[in-house]
Amino acid sequence: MADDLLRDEEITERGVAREMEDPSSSLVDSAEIIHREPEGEGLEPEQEVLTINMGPHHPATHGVLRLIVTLQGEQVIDLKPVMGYLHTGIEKSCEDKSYWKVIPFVERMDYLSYFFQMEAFCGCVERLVELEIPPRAKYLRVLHMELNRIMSHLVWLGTSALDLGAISMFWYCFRERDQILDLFEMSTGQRMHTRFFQVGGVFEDIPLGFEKKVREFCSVMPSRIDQYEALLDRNEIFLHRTREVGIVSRERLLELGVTGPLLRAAGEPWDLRKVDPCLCYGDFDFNIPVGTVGDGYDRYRVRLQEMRESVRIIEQALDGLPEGPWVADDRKYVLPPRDELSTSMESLIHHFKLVTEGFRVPPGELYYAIESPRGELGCFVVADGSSKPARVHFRDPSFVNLQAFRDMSVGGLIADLIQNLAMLDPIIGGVDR
Amino acid sequence: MLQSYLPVLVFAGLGILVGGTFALLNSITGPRRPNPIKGQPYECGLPTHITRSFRFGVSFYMIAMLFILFDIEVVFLYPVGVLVHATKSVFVLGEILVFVALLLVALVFVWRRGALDWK
Amino acid sequence: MPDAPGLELIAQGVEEGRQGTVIETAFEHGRATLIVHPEGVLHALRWLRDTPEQGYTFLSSLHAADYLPATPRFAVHYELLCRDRVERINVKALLQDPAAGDDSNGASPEEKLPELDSCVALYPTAEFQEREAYDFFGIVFRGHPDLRRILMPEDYVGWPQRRDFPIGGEPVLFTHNEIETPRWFE
Amino acid sequence: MEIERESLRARQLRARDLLRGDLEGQDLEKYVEERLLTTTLENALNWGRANALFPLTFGLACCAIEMMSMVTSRYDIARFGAEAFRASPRQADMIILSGRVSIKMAPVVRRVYDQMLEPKWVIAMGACSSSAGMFANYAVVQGADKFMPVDIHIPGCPPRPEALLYGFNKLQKLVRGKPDLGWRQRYNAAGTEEWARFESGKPSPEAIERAAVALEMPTLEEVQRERERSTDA
Repeated sequence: MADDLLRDEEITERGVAREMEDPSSSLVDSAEIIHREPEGEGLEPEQEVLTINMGPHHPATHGVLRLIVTLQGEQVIDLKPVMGYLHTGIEKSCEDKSYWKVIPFVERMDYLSYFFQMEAFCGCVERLVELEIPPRAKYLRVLHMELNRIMSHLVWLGTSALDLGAISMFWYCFRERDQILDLFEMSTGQRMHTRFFQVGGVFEDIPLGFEKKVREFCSVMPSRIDQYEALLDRNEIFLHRTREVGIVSRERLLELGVTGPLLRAAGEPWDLRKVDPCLCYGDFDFNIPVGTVGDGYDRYRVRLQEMRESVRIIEQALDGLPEGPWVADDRKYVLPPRDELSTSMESLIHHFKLVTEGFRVPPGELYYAIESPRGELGCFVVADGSSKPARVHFRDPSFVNLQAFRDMSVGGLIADLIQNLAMLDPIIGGVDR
Repeated sequence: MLQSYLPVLVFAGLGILVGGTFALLNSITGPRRPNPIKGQPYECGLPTHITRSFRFGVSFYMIAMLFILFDIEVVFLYPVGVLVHATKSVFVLGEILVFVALLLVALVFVWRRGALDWK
Repeated sequence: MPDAPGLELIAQGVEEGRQGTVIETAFEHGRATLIVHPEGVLHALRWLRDTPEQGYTFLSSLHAADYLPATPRFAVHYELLCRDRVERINVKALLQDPAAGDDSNGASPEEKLPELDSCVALYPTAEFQEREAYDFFGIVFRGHPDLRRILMPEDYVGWPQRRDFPIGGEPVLFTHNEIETPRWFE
Repeated sequence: MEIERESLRARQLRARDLLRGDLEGQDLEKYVEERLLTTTLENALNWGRANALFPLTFGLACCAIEMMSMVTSRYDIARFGAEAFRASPRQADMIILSGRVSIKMAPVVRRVYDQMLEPKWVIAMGACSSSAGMFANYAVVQGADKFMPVDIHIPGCPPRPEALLYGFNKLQKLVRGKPDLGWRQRYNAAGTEEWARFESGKPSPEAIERAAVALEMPTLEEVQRERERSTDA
């Protein structure tokens, strides 16, 4: 399919001359072209039904999600999400990479919560090989995951407030996001997709000044959240747009498998960090914000409060950060330290085997779920004894939560449809994998 | 008499001049390279079947009428602002308040009848 | 997690309802797996959901996997979760590949696909996930409200995530394979 | 404005067609129109275009988040006059392909590009849109320049906002008509060989000896000879 796409060239004054041909004669969109016979004739004028595409290229769909919306005036009668416009076949690519190299692939699925994807995959593989990671690595993982949760909620708050018209929120939220990315850059070396977790612990210990910087951030962040709330909480337009809109009952949400802030906003206190604590979430005391009505405003309030809780968790993680190794020292799965290579022979052999072929995982399969900013993120790995996973599947929360979008929006107005999609916070990279 | 209209005419002339030059310049110097896709309506990047003869629902018409009604009312308030300052008499203010009160009654009637909320 | 004896009890409970559903139970890495015959999947799921003391009312994930060298080639996994006791159980339905004979990968139109009952009636969350399993592995779910491809283009031929489907893509352009790579002359 | 080798070639071809009278209709009118514009007006126009490029919001994947942070106050593309992200292709001058283009999305990207008005430019941001990056598989188009002309390729996954700004500055130079030469033009290279070709296009023997010795690499002829041997063996 890829090689028969026409290579198009164009004469422009850009200095490079290319001849012009009919650009997309062979590139008809294979997605089903909606054949709409003008069905307006049969109905009276006010039942004028129109089916349009809120298509892949749309400012308010938070990525390349396509919604086929059937409208009657402003009322949404029917809604059909069409996905796959960002499908990158990550799960297939992971199958021919060794466990060591799968981590960068796995991070790029839900590109706003990359630390959670890494933790889901590494946790699953660590349980397959029964490798216990040292306590310092656990604390460092939780520290970075909570920072990532705040960053993910900030990007959500910025873009959804932008959708509802509060454009200045975008600049404030991204100001804090940049601070968090500086912290990531300091400890891991990269702003996004850091590949900081590895099977057996963490890639590198945090530098000296990192703890001080994180404490500064934690002392500043609650006041910044107060600023957001001061901007939005009593903003009449924001309240009218989000109050009593897109309400779905708790039972229906549970039936649809929705998890995360959407479920908690509907009054169901279900958070995997509290209920089934992995890593060292058990050592921290934080509470789970739970809404009552389950409308757009509750979802906004729940996520704001979650940011505050994450700041508390980070402070407790920093206080209780244990000393000691930041990666397991089981040489079958973890690279030996560099200085040992020149002295001991078997660490050289381990190093060589790990680097060339990667570690082998005994046959088995496991499903391991953690709480990502959007809900339950599960990683299912099938190992067939070789050094490459036989199957990697991610249960992405956005993919499952999108099924509730239809119940939220049918019957409402278009403006409510935009608001529901903003408050649902789908990440299309995670939906399409 | 013509004196007082001169600024308005100059202002309108400049406006047309600037607007015209930009539009003209654009059409002259802009490279024109029509292709079959460019003419079709844009619907989020997918081929579309919207026919030209699209009939809007009646509720749009209602909202449009109400908007025009109250928008013209605001237009009337502008010259009054200048007049009140110039004549410094309370009578002009009273007159405009009556005008606004009348339209307020109309607004309350429309609101109570439920024409404002969308159905 | 239901421990090993607990899993055996569950297996017997399912067996009483319908003979021959449970083929085998596996308990490894602290994960209870109930390997079930594809015809008995709905029965097992309904039993696990409706019996009061089980209470597996939440289907967190439904995904398929292709174990090519193994004879029952496909497997559909149902990750069930009991939210009161926070226990997870995995129901695994093994599926033979009817088209094991001919080697065409989904090319022939009347291609025989592995079939299974759809559990959307029991767990509405399975709708998208079953469509994804169909889209990637060609597993047909009988009774699914609208079984179409969800992530691949509608008219895509072949089932991409099967083990025998080539991974595709282009080789990286180096000096030694320069000539073979299409359009290297740019 | 030094003349590019390729564009010189294209202009020679068109001039020959014009002389033979083969050039008519739309091409003729365009040819004449280009000749009419004096270069000073051209420079003024390009200067205006370069400093007011409106990008089209085309966030595909992770690079879109870095593209969004380019608009914020810390990296601030407003300094270069491009913070007005237009949603509709009719009002946009430039499209930033930020993310991986899947085969289902390629016709949509191509259609949106066609519906943009001239003059238009394309930045392929990140490794995924430049060359499908690490996703060499069935689902991703191996590089956006397979189905649309791309002007600037920005490496990185995701590239830092500063890298995007640097790419944007390169695009502005290109729009002004004085593009920085890519590495192929600078070193006169055609494929991926490691030595520079000279004006004549054929690498001089000493250059090849020097490069081969330096890199302990088989020369192009040896590679071809050994390939013939392997094909007929």
